[in-house]
Amino acid sequence: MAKLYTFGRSGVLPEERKELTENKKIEKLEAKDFVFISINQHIGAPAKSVVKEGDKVLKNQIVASGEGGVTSVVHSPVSGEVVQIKSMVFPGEIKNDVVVIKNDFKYEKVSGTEEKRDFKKDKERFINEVKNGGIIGMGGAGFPTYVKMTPPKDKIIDLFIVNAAECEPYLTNDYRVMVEFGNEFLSGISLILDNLEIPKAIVGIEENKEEAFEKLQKVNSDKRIEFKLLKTKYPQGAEKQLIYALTKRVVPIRKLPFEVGVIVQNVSTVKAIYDLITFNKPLTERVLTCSGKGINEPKNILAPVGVTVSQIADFCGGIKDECKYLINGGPMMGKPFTDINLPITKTTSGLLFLTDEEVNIEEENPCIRCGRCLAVCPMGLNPTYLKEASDRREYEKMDDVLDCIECGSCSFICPASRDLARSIVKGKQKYTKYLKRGK
Amino acid sequence: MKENIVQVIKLFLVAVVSAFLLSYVHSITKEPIEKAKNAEITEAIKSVIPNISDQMIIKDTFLVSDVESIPLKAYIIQNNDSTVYAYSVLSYTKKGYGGTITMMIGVDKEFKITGIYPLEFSETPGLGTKMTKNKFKDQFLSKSLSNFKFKVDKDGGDIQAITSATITSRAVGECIERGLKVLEYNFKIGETDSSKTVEVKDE
Amino acid sequence: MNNVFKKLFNGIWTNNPVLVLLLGFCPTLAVSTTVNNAVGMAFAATFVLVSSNIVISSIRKFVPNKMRIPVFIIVIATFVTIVDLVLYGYLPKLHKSLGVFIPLIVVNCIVLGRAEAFASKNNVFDSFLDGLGMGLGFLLTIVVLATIREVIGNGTFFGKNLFGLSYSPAIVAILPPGAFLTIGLLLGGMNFINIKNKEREKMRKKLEKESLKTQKEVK
Amino acid sequence: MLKLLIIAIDSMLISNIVLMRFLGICPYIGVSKKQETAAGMGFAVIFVMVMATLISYLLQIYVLNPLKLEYLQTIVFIFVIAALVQIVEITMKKIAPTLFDALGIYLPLITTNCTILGVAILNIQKNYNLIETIVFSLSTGIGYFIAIYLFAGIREKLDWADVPEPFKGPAIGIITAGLMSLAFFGFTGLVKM
Amino acid sequence: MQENRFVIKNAPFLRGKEDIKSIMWTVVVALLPATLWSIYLYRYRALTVILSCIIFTELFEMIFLKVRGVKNVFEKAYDGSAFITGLLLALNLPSTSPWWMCAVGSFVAMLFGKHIYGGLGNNPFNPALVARVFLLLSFPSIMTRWTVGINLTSQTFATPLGMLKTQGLSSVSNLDYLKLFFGFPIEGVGGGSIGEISEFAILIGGILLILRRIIPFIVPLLYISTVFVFTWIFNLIDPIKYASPFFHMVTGGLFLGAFFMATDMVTMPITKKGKIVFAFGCGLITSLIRLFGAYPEGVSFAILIMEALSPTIEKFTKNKKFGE
Ligand SMILES: Cc1cc2nc3c(=O)[nH]c(=O)nc-3n(C[C@H](O)[C@H](O)[C@H](O)COP(=O)(O)O)c2cc1C
Ligand SMILES: Cc1cc2nc3c(=O)[nH]c(=O)nc-3n(C[C@H](O)[C@H](O)[C@H](O)COP(=O)(O)O)c2cc1C
Ligand SMILES: Cc1cc2nc3c(=O)[nH]c(=O)nc-3n(C[C@H](O)[C@H](O)[C@H](O)COP(=O)(O)O)c2cc1C
Ligand SMILES: Cc1cc2nc3c(=O)[nH]c(=O)nc-3n(C[C@H](O)[C@H](O)[C@H](O)CO)c2cc1C
Ligand code: SF4
Ligand code: SF4
Ligand code: SF4
Ligand code: SF4
Ligand code: FES
Repeated sequence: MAKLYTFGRSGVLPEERKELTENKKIEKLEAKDFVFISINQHIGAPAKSVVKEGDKVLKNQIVASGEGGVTSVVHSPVSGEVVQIKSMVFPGEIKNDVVVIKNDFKYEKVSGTEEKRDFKKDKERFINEVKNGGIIGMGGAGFPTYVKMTPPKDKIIDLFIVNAAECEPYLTNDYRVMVEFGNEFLSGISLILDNLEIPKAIVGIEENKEEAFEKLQKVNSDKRIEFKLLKTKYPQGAEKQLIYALTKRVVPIRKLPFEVGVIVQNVSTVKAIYDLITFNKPLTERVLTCSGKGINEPKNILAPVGVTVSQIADFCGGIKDECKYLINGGPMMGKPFTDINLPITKTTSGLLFLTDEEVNIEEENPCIRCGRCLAVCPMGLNPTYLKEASDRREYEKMDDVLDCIECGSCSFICPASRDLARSIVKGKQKYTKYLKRGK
Repeated sequence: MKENIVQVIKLFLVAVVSAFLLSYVHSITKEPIEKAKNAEITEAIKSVIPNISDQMIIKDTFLVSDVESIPLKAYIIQNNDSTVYAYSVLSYTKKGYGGTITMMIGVDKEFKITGIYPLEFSETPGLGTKMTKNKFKDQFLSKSLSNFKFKVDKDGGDIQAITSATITSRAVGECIERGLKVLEYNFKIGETDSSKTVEVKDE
Repeated sequence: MNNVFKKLFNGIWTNNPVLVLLLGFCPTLAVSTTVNNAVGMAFAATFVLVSSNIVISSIRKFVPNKMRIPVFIIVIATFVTIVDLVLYGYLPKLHKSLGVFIPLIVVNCIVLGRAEAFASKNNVFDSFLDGLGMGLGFLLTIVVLATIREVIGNGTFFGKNLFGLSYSPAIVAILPPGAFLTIGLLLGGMNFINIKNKEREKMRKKLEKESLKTQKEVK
Repeated sequence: MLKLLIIAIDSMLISNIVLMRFLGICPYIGVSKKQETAAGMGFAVIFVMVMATLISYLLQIYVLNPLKLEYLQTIVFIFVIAALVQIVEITMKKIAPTLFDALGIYLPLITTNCTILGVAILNIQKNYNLIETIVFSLSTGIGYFIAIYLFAGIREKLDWADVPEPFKGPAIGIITAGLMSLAFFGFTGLVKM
Repeated sequence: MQENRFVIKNAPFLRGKEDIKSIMWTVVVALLPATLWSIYLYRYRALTVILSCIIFTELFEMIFLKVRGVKNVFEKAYDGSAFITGLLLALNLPSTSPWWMCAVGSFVAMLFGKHIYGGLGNNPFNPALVARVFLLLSFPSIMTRWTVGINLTSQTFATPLGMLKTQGLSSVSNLDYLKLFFGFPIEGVGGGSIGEISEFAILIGGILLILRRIIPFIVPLLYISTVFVFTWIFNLIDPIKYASPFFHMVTGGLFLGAFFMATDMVTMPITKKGKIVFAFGCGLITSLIRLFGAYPEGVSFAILIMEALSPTIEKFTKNKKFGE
């Protein structure tokens, strides 16, 4: 058996529950009458819409773009007419403007897009394409990819890591992409290595996706790409933990991966870059997993960004009566929401429809100081302490909240069912505000 | 400056008044205090030696214990015709459960115990402190070095140990034995050399 | 007369030096092993408190502000020494069991605290009352504490056996932990009563307001 | 030498000044909300206690006893302590300003802290010689430090505990002191005085 | 279409299976071997002590929960934590304890040990140990009345540690360590507290807890080995005066304390390094008390003293953050 890489003794082992969708082929979903394009799908400086009500738009036309260092553009997945620009509340209580486009079903494209093209190795142009193609991290965070690709001059990137851990339970979208689009995925890696002049890539895949691991290794011909099998453990896919697991390099506290010469990208991001560079196809659709016992037919879906949750639910055979929870993302880090008229975004890796049987969150009890949360925290924090400090706004004791990666391992393990991660995440917001106020 | 001087003078005045007051009180209480200082010892002696009358004289003296060469204080109780009525000794042991135990031991002219009185000790309340109870103390009455083995029953002696306070009982035995030995050594006629007496003070 | 009782009550209950002002814990805890000692200590402290309050308030105008504290200390220490000498001379047993806590009345925060906070600003009679009230408050607390400790820890009250021989007292009550735990409970009880009183007060005010309102409305 | 060790262990742990001898309870309760302040108070007490005990010892031996003025002990000692604290404050400010910054605020509190006077008097009662006096006062001070520092640690933790309303603050503090005292009984007899 | 059929709860939506109840009742199960063995040895005496401690503890638990205004008192009272406290208190008492002493102990455990601090998880000291030491200081003669197992006379004897302390090493030199370890009664030797008789039975329960990852193995291991090393050092220095380390292993409450009481997570430092310091400190103080102290046994005191140190230790043994 191959060596299994992992990041130390912390972390947790939730039930995987991937069997619901892991053998389901990716099915393509077409947009219906309306699509809803959120103009802020990334993190960083907000974008502004560049269209008005009544404007005609083509498929792949830019509808929103931002200025400043860290931002991104958004394209339309259909052609049609802008009927409204309205504000919507997304999971996590984030308010965003949404461009509502009436689909004319003609799919008129912006000229030159979605046509195969020859791309000569050119670092600057490559990064520019990535920027204009609206590529952002599809692993969850939505960090604009071109920014990752332009580290400070004095940092030399010598390793590209593909995050294929997919450690969240239920989710199988990355796995399906690797199985069904293996060649495209690998070419994507090669393209990135060529253009960014990186000598080596490692693809880290969790043990529970061994099939993808074997298959990719077989078809791969690029010597620069290495595959490593990771232990199935949450949060194996968290950036710093993944880097450590694969390379034993430790990203210093509050620093980014380029500090240790690494860029990390998610599988779907790599695939999106491949599509963009070889076919001039901006990011307007993504593969996501729709799963849980609360939906009739769990599926992996290739869906245009902007279709509504209710459309996806219908596509999957409808929501069952016993469905109680609706989650955007995986069950460990995903956000709960109630509004099925919300659209999916570039970062929606999963939509979960869960029942009471699957979710066992009990009432909060007092901490019995068992220390389990400390033991599992991949960042080495003291979650119970941070929760108390956060809840009480004792700012001078809260500094560590900034290091929390919000993985939820602490809440998962806590025998007293304490919502540690939630309090700490809130504490992070409070503390950030407090720091700003201080300055 | 002037203000300062006035202040200091005022403080001084208060101090003077206080000093006068105190020396006055001191002069009144001087005598009772001197008496009180000895009261404890006198009381202890009275409680270990029966029927002391006011005419009797209590002489105290330091005796060298032959065990550890720490001087013990002994008291000779004389009738008013200067004949010996009884002896008592302030003995100690360091082997108590809570450290040192000091006790007054009274004997008659035949060196038989007439009473014991624990003065200072830090035994456990409820266990070791049972040594102050008559039930325990009375077993020593009219015992002497020749007719009693001052060891607890467990160690083959004659002392009925207090239940669960063997250590205390053992220590009490040692303490009494030391006191008796010193007394006999110093005062038993024929065996003693009175030059051993270090210091004699009259009451 | 009413005023006098109010002043005394202030020291005994409302501003009880130990349980409310949190002063003078050390003698309270240390000498409350028996009710006898407790009463002795309380009287000694009350004597010092009352006499120093009287003296200090009568010389308060004479004493320059800067020299205030040293003068107070001399006055208090004088009375403490008097108590010390008198007890030694006439009640040697009590003197022995109170031990170092008699001279420590000098630094007992109750005495110095009252001299500074009250007697240096008020007339002789009020200062006398204040000293007496505080002294009684101290007496009450220490006697209650000592009663609990002596009864539980020794099965006696004022040295008299209460329960007969088959009772085995919980000795810990007269050991140091017992002192801390008991006064902790007393403190908690005092707080509890005060909290309840405050709540009741609030309720009453609310009700009064409401009834006023309704009266007005009726009119 | 052995006697010095015995004095040290006894006065630090077994007859701990706060938990067993009941001296200095008020500052123990009052200045123990944070561990840093408790440490500051602890150091200040150690410092003043050694100085004060030493000076009052010398006064007793060389002034009060020869003049037969023992009955002025209380009044003399308290004045010495008050003056000493003043002098320490002034000289420390000049000579060691950093130390003053750390301990300065605690010094005035100490004048009226009964540990200092108490230990000075106890020291005379125990008939210690000069070296024993130093060891006794130093280790008693350290005992004070240990007690207040550990106690402050527990109290900081109790800030977040769900203590019933009437017991919040000093009440739970003093009960905790009781339980610490209970625990410290384990040291009984480690050395015998 | 019903809009609000979805419930908002916070991520993570999956939670571990273990909860307070399952942890606590596992500890109870782990205590069963020692409990059953003691009931076999001391028959109805052990049974009455155990039952009265548990019943009174649960009773006071419910009363204080009610007084504190906690909702669903019944459910909270049976989360197992009070049950453990009651059981451990019983296991720490002599088999001859009268029922009213069990009641006093339970009261102290629940009031001063637990609820005055706000109940489960808030207490700085181990409730069962607080109660035991309280009783030891209060009723020293009852608390030192040890009988020999099986033989149900009321004749009392000193425990091996008591014999060592009061009669010296020679009195215990020919005891059979293996018998002591398995907890078989020895004529003329007091068995000790109900639960501490058989180190073997405790070890079985302890290993169960370690395997179930409820207690960190390092704490009992380090605790016991520290005692071993210290007593060994003194045994090497003066074998006439100090007993062999093996003697110290098989006597007294060392195993019970190390596996079940020092490991009370509520009162132990929460950090891993802190637990190591804690266990070492417990071992050190236990050895000191056993070798030099007035009490024959030092486990309860040692654990309580280290619990007083626990918050301070915690402060000085922070975890290293990843990347720091
Ligand atoms: C707890 C946690 C778990 C994560 N797990 C994964 C994962 O399994 N796969 C993944 O691609 N990204 C995961 N991420 C996101 C990565 O940290 C990182 O942002 C991402 O791999 C970067 O790739 P992207 O920019 O292409 O999204 C995780 C993040 C966190 C905080
Ligand atoms: C809390 C406690 C206090 C004790 N106090 C005393 C005491 O004051 N005197 C004493 O001799 N033994 C004391 N002991 C020691 C034991 O009672 C010891 O077993 C006893 O001295 C041995 O006597 P035994 O052989 O009659 O059982 C104490 C023990 C404990 C646990
Ligand atoms: C809660 C409770 C606490 C008690 N505490 C004591 C006690 O501390 N000491 C005691 O001797 N009896 C105590 N008793 C009384 C005993 O039940 C018993 O009546 C008494 O000890 C008589 O003992 P005997 O049977 O040895 O004569 C207590 C009773 C109860 C219900
Ligand atoms: C491993 C473990 C050990 C425990 N040990 C004790 C103990 O020694 N004493 C006790 O009163 N409770 C013990 N408990 C129960 C519980 O933690 C205790 O009641 C809390 O201290 C009350 O807040 C233990 C629980 C666990 C899980
Ligand atoms: S979002 Fe979840 S599943 Fe996706 S990569 Fe991160 S941890 Fe893994
Ligand atoms: S504290 Fe943050 S990083 Fe640590 S386990 Fe909890 S959520 Fe994850
Ligand atoms: S896991 Fe829960 S109970 Fe355990 S220490 Fe953390 S918060 Fe407390
Ligand atoms: S002066 Fe000292 S003893 Fe008095 S209240 Fe202040 S801290 Fe307490
Ligand atoms: S410190 Fe307040 S009386 Fe001692």
